[in-house]
Amino acid sequence: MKQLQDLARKLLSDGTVNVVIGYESGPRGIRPAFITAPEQADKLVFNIHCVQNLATYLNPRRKQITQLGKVAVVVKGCDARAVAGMIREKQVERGNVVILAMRCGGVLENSGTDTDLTADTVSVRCAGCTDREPKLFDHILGELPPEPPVNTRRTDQIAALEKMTAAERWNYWTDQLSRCIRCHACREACPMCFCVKCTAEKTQPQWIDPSATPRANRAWQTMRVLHQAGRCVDCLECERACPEHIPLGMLARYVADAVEKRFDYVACEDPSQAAPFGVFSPSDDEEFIR
Amino acid sequence: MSSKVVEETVSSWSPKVLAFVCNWCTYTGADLAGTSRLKMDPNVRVIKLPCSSRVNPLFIIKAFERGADGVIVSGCHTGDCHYSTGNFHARRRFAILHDLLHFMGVEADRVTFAWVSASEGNKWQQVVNETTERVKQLGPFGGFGKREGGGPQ
Amino acid sequence: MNIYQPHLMRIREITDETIDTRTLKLEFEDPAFAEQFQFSAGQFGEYSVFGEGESTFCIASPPTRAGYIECSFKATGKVTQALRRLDVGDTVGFRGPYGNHFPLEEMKGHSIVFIAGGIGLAPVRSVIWNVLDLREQFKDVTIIYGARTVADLVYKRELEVWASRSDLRLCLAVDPGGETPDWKGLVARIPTAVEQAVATAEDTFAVICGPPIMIKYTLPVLTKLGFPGERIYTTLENRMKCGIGKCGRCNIGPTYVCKDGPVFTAAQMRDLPQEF
Amino acid sequence: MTHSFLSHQGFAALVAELLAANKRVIAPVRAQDDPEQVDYMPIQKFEDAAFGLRLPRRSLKEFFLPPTEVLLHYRQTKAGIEIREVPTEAPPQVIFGATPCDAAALEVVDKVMGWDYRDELWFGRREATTIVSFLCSLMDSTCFCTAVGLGPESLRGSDVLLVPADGGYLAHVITPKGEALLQGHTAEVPAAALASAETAQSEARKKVENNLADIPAELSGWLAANFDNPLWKTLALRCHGCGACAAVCPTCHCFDIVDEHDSADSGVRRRNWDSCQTSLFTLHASGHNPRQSQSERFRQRIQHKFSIYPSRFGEILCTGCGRCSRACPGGMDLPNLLGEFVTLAQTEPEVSGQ
Repeated sequence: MKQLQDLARKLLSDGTVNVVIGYESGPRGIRPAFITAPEQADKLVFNIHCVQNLATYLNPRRKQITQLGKVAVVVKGCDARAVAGMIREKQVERGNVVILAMRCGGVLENSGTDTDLTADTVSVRCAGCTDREPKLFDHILGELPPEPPVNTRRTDQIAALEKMTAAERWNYWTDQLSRCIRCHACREACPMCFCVKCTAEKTQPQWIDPSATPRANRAWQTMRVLHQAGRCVDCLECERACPEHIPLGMLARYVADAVEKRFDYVACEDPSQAAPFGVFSPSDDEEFIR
Repeated sequence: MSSKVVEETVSSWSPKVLAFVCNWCTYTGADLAGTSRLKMDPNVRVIKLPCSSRVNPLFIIKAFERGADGVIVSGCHTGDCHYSTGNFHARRRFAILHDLLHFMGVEADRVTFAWVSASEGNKWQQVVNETTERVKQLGPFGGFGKREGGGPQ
Repeated sequence: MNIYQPHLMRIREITDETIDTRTLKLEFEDPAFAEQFQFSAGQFGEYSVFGEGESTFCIASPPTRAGYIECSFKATGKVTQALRRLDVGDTVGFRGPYGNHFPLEEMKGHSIVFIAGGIGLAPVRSVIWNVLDLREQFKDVTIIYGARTVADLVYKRELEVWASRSDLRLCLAVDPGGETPDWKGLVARIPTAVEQAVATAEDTFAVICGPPIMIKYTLPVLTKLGFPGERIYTTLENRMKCGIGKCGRCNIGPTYVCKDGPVFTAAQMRDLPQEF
Repeated sequence: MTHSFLSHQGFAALVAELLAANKRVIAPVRAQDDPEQVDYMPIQKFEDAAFGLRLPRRSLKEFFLPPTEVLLHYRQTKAGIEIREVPTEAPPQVIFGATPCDAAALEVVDKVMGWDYRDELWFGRREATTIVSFLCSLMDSTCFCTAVGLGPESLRGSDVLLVPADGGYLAHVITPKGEALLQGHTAEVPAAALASAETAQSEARKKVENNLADIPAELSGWLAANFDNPLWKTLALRCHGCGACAAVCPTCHCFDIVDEHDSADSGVRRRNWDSCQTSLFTLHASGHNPRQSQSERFRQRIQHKFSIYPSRFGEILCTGCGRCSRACPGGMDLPNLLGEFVTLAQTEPEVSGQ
């Protein structure tokens, strides 16, 4: 922690950056912090409650932040993949962001819960993490904590759905998606949703109806998840933002797994790796094509 | 989806299938099937596009929303694309769409992907007839068209 | 009938004003409603194309011409593009009239300077014809109207009518570079045209409407000429949905443009938060 | 207002009777996706309800202003357009276990819905609904109802308020609608009940009172006077602009009106929830947007609730339920922020609007 605070103080006082985006202790648990003065650097913390993916604040749609100037951002390995994704897709310039990567031993599913990391409380996204020691960074901080327990809730759920009939799966998603109110919070919170104009807002033609009807909800989520294929870093900001608590992370995980299985691609920390839909291989599997 | 609405399937219902085909191979192949007088189910409506890579997943969703019971997406065999690599890219997108539709509970037989070359009139006939037959088995697909009951409550 | 339900109107006449601006003349389908329908110059309505949505425009015709209303719009978004695809005899929806209006009663017995830029002439036109239809109740009438190019001037036939009338002064202007070889008006921007055409603010009201940038640079000219903020009227546009103070979209600070406006004095605008 | 006593059995019988008569009954129910959480939902039997467990995640708003509702149906015929109206009368429904903050919110929103033009769709549902609130004991550190002039025992917007007492509830019968509902189900108030209810009320109040001091009247003026304060630029930094706050807010009522096709020649016009937090909310067709960044959009939300609404309708557009702070993925905290504003308003009177 001290190491992080000292570094932030230094970066701010020598003018390397104008703002350090990190975590602080808020009135109700850990929240994102925007440190603009060296003397505020003591506020910075990092612990298992730091669930938020701060890379989302680098998204160029966030004009209130881009206008602050040059940014340093505290990331976990998983978040660093979002930064890499934004660099890969030319949303962020590598030279314009100072990446302060934290070695990570997993985070909680629900920030603010007074508990240790257990198989029940650790975030599902930490399962099988290969980025506990981040690879994309300007500064890497902390000691590598031990590997967290594995929360299998989501993989179990996906496996259970796979076992169902198509009709059962349809009904499951109808149930879940019928709650959607089309507020698009999932999109706004997502680090990788950076389109200047979202398909959902295109009106000529109106590809996706704007109302929260079952048909429009399904079209919207199908489209959103497809657009995130190969982009999604599984940070679950969409799920955290959803006021209706729809298990959006499950869709995202399923598609990410499909992309990995089919194209051997994982949204990784290497910005130079080509996005899976920008390239192809003549030997791509086509078992589903007649 | 559990759409075997018995009352509807018994008598008059006949599936609507929408086909998105590429201009260069499948459309010509379908033309060949026609001029060869091959017998095909009349349930398929064809929309011609420049290339199978023009097919946006939203086309397929929209087709279902507006009442299609099945969709065919067809283009040149890989390696034969008029634009060299269009269908290679399309194939990647279709693969993920195919997987996601499966996960979200759309029966695989609702969406048929097929490569049909200009000389494969017979294959087009097969694709049309088999798709129609499978969609007939599945029954009407109202799922994507459902309008009421959205939002919480 | 709920308050969001529109009245049906038929398109009786279509006039293309410029390459992308069109005027529709509309008549209510229900003769009983048409009979009792009243509005004042400056009010607006929600016009709808069924299946496409609603859009907010002012009523561009004067209340002194009963039996129909007109609206002028530029085809930019989903609804206006759809409106443009309609033909004479087609049906549109209309909710209104909503909002406040220009204080014609207060202006009676005084001179009025009308200043408009581009399609901003639409709401001003409603007042102009209202005043011209009651011409003897007003003193001098001056109309200063400009657009980027000659092709962008709207209501061209009416501009000719106004030019030929001896009971008003018409001053037309186009931006430098927008003139044609046979252009007889000024080649100047609106603030300059106002400086040239308006001699005095005495006993005079100003009605101004146009793009924000035009208003921004014209207001100081009017102030210099001696117009107090309370005698300069303009009409604001904000994105609206309901038009009746519910949907929360058109607020500028505590002001609901749909209810407190759309007509404001320059003095009122000065006191609003600068968020428009 | 009168008092009567509703025994536990009487309460269960009342609910069962309504359900048997096919009335729509809404109550807090354990959430399907998370049994720890509670949502207001229609119930099929008394046992479905989970009273007194937790503050429901969403407010009652959706039962009066649904996330999407049809305003009209249209059909294009050869002769022109045919419109089919939607009914403005709603089927009767009874809500049990409302929190006082959610009930009060409806009355707050009534003002804008009835201002000049009366929104019959809203009032149709309001009139068809009987609301039975419970004395609230579900507060957490995010709640601040007392700061906005309400409280766990607030009667506003409710037809009946039930306060736990030995063997049942002390019923504050507030409206004729409430009286009609309880008719035949209540008994005389036992002597001990009044006292124990009073204790429960004051104890409930103690649980929330210290979360945030009462919001003084001058806050509204201070906010208006500080519209251009540079402070706003930094307040919304962590805001995603996702609008989850507006979705869960019992008083956020902004909406959009859109048309949708059913077929080439028929369709519907709908009213959908909308939020001032999205950039599209104020975007003009010309491309001009009066609220360019999240800073301005967040300012609008706060101004609307604590300055605009008070200045137009005489009261704060917030009932202190704290849902926005709980739902916010960015950790924005309304009570915390309000506390800071109040301090500023009181320490910088020279820029205050008062």
